[in-house]
Amino acid sequence: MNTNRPWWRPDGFYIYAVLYLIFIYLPVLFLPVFSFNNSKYIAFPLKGFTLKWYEAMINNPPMLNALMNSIKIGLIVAILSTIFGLLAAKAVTRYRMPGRAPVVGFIMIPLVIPEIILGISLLILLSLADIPLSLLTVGFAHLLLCVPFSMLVLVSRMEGFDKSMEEAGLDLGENAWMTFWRVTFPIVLPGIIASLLLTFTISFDEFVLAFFLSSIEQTLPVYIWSSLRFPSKLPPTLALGAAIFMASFIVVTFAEWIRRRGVRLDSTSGI
Amino acid sequence: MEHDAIISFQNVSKHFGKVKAVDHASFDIQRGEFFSLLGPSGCGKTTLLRMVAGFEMPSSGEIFLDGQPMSVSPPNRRPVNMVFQNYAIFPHLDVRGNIAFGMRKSGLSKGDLNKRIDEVLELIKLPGYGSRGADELSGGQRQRVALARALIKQPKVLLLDEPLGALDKKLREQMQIELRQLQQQLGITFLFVTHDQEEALTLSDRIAVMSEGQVLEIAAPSQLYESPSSRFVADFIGTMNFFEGTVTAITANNMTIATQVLGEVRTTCEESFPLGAEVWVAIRPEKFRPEFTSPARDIDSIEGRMGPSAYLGDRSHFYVHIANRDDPVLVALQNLEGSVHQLSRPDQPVWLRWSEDAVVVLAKD
Amino acid sequence: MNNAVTPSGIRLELRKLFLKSEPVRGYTLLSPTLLAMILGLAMPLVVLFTLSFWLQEYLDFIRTFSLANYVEFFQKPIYVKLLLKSIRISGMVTIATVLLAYPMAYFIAFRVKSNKLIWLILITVPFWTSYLLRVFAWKIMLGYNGVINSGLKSLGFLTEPLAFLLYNPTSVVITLAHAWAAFAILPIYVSLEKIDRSLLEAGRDLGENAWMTFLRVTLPLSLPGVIAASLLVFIPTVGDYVTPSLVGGPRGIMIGNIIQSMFGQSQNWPMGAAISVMLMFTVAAMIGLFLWGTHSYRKRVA
Amino acid sequence: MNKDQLTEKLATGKMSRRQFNKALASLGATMVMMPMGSRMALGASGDHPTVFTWEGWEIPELHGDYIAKHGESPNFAIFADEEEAFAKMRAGFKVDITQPCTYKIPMWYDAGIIEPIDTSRLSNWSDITPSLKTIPGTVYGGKQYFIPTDWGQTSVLYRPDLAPEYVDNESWGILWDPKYKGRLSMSDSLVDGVMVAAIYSGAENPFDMTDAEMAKTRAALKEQLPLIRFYWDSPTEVEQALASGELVAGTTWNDSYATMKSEGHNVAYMSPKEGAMTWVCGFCIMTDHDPAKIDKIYDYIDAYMSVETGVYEITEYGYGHGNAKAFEQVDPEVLADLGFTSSNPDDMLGSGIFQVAMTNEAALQEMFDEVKAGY
Repeated sequence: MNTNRPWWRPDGFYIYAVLYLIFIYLPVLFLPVFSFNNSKYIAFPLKGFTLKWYEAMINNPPMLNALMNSIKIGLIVAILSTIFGLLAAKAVTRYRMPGRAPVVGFIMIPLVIPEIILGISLLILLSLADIPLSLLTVGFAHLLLCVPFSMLVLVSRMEGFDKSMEEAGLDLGENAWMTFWRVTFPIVLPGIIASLLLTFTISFDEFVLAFFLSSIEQTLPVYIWSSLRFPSKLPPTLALGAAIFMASFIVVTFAEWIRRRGVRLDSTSGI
Repeated sequence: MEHDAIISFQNVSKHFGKVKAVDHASFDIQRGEFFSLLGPSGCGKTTLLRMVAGFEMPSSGEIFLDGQPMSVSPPNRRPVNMVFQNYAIFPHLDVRGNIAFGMRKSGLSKGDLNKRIDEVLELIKLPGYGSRGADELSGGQRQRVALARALIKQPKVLLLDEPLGALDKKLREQMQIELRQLQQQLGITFLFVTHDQEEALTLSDRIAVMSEGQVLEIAAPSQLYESPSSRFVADFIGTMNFFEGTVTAITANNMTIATQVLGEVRTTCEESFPLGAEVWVAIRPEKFRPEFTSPARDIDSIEGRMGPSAYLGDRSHFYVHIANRDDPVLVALQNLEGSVHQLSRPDQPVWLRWSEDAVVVLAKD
Repeated sequence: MNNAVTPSGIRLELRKLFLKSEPVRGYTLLSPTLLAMILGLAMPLVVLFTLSFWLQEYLDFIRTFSLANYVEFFQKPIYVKLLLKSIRISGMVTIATVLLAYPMAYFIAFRVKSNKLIWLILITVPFWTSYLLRVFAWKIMLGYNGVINSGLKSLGFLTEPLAFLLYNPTSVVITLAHAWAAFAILPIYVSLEKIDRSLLEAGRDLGENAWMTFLRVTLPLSLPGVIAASLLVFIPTVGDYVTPSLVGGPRGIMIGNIIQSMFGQSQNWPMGAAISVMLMFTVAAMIGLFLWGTHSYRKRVA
Repeated sequence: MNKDQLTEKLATGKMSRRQFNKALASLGATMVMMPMGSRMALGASGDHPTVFTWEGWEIPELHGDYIAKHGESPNFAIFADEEEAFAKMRAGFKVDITQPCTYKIPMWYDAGIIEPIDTSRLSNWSDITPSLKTIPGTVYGGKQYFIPTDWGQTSVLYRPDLAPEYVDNESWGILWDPKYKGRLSMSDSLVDGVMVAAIYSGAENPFDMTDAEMAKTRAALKEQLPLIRFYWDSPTEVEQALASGELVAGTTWNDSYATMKSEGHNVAYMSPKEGAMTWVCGFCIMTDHDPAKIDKIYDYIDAYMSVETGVYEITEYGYGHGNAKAFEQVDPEVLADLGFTSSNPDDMLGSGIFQVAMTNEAALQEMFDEVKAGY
């Protein structure tokens, strides 16, 4: 396929990709723009440059605390739900199991059940079990929500990845765990990365469950949602959003720079 | 269990739900043998192989590998290695990485391991291919890498699951020779699964013919071909002409069978059939000698008419119509002197002759 | 002789069982996931179903079995109408999102050679800013004095801002299609990525043009990803209520808003539960239909 | 191994699985420990009560006396609206203090989740504006179940430059003016939304309507629906839209006026001839509070009732405060800028319609949902 096409003569796909990136970035790029705007209100025309929203953001410990909470929960949930999803995906794609379809259906239920019901019922469950609300309970709820996402992504990767690869790993003397680590893991790595990205994004952005299952520690969406009551709190939040956005961008660029300096890390693994 | 058996199947069965994939298999494979499992697809040969590898567990019975029962051994603890049908080359590793995969716990130093890999690459005739990626290899090369990856482990038994099925004919024949040489050179027991009878005959020391989960016969290729023990085996290995008959006389060394088509057929008697038994008389196509003049004696011969023929290069196939028989009899002839044209005139009368020891008698059930 | 009762014998038997039985191995792998799900889901489901057969009287539940909520669901036109509206909107969102995402996923899978990870992250980064902020961002884009209106105005195409850009079902579709973009691209990418390149080349060798190769090889092989993507977008958006209430305008409510208000302002949890049950069944039925349809498509192509 | 080495080794692929596993394990351990660490950093410890309140009402400036006495703030859990808060508590969430508004008190009382408050334990009780102490639905059997601390108005915020004819004719009617089709907004709630329609349609007591009045309210809502740009969920939305000119008028709380004015926007806050609505919020003590924390519970409420808190709330948030003395401390000019027409809170409170509990909220909500769905 035409891999050697010079960048100044892009083909349709390349043009499409750029347009698509514009579509997903354009609205988000207004966050930084308005985070420097000297007005509480997000509206044109711009009123002049200011850094005061960033100052307000830095001097807003509850918001930063909420941000940290969300990052923590997001990372833990992403890793755990990807592990759970991977185990489950392997089980249902690799073994002949009676009751496979109902089990899969059961795991998918969090996708169909309205979040407010999941939130309220989990809260009832927790108060029956006398478990106090904390970030852990939020994390558990997010885990329930994320596992189906993770599993769906990974099942679609595992299906059609040849089972004999894993058998070859076993056959060559590795136990199940090492076979997983040395064969399955690298081959499903694109799926794992996609799952990590997705589940982190879900958890990081989830509001309803986090509201019902958090106590005195908030996550960022809960903080932002409740702080909309005060318009003056929006611009610092905007500054935070812009900062997250720019920071992720810098991290990604930096990571890419590191990678380019290093040797060809994984030329054949598909990622 | 015989003394030198490397693998011993004892009453091994495997069920998938109601399907009996393998039904009470009991036999031994000797150390150093090239042993083939042959049968049509779905006969259970791959399941049997996978049970040796440990990917499937017998529903009942036990497999002994070098005297050890295998029912508690996972695949990674068995002294066997497998060449998979589709080779299962790890896509994320290069050739060297694939070959080195199983050597993690070998205790070899890095240098020694590299030397071993180079040796094996030499063995499979791919020196200098170590840094190729899996997607940069041809089918034959993948097959060699899969072989090397298994052989470097120095298994007690090498399992091969139709490894040549995906190759074209020429490459397949070349690989057959190489495989045979490799096996003799290394002295490792090969357990080879195939549905290609010619391949099995070419390669094997012994062949187990399987059908519908059952092992029908285990024998050396020549015995399997020359004196099969059942109609299925006779039919599956090569081609065979079958005629119905009844045993009419038995002497110490000879048996006479009356057939409607061939008349009285005499044969050397190896297996004992009772007088009056209904049997199949089977004669291989190449055992017929066509003649175009009426023979002196009418015993051990039959008159027919030439039907269609097929030129196959090294040999030709002729279909001969015989009275009292709907299907023509198949006759194969080496194209020794290019005398094909003379034979292939349609409707020409022809007499087919055979010798006594060409006749195989099979029980009719 | 029977050593099955000694501890080591029992271990041996268990081990035999483990190796022998695929269901045992499968469920062992599934057990952590299943355990978490049973812990966290069985209860909500029981609560949900039980509630849906109760009735609410001011602050108390009438705990006798009753089908009244379900009868009301079908008797009052509002519920079915909103359910259908929600399905229509999230169906449109799903189609738009998946159609837009496919070429992008294809691009990353087949055209990007060395830095795919970067592309994947590049696609998810916009979604690490808060959802609410992104909704505000869309309001900036589509709003009265927003980017599009201001742009068109300054170019002289408009004298009065276009009001129809925001606060209607279309803006809900646009906002949701944007919000769920990553959820469509990633699964499709994952399934495209595993397609053996030689198959595509084989397709070309057989004399098919690029488009036919796509239709007959690539698309069927990537179908699991497309299915996953469709489900990942469709299911969560059916029940969404935040987006419609923020950008949908006065008529923008969907079934999720009703459920929300049943558990909040209306203080009628049993009715809310009954609506949720109906929503779940409808969605499950649609998924079943969808999977059945794609399955038979796959069979036909294969 | 430090972080740079880690990245370097990962990038060059030189890291062994064992090292990687070790790094992963330590990362995991760190993350599991992190929530505990940050909680300690917050300084909220187990012996403080938990206050369930609105975002923005938990800041230290609003309970200075408590911090002075106990060295740190109590614990806060945040809600965005009282319905969600109520649902959360009904499902089992236990807190010590809540901060709802008056119209929710009867329901919470009926639900048995709030308990009587011993006003003699509150040193600032005598300074509370008298008319706030007797709001219907907050006193049962002579016992105070609610301490009023915050109040404000719900009225129409509008752009006089875009709707000049309403400057001298302030009326809820602007929200039904077809001239401004698509440029109007109302709160997406019963008390600040549907009640407006009830007032506009002439209900005698909007909070306790007859069936005929309900029907008229419904008709008013239906009439208004095509004129509405959106129903707002948060003041931020409506203020944004008023600032950009997208909206001409919308219902808001009076602090929106103060904020927008201070930003230099041309807005005016109505005193509608039909009467503005007055809301009052304050504190309840929950029945399942931790008995061991009762002293601190009273300390917190008392601190919030103080003059200092009042002044801060009036000047910074633009809301009224329950402590009458607080108004005396604020410059009348500042008060006027904030939209307070008088320095005597009783004057303002008397002119408005007090928001009290609505009878049959469920039916009202159902009606509102149906109207929004097009029925």
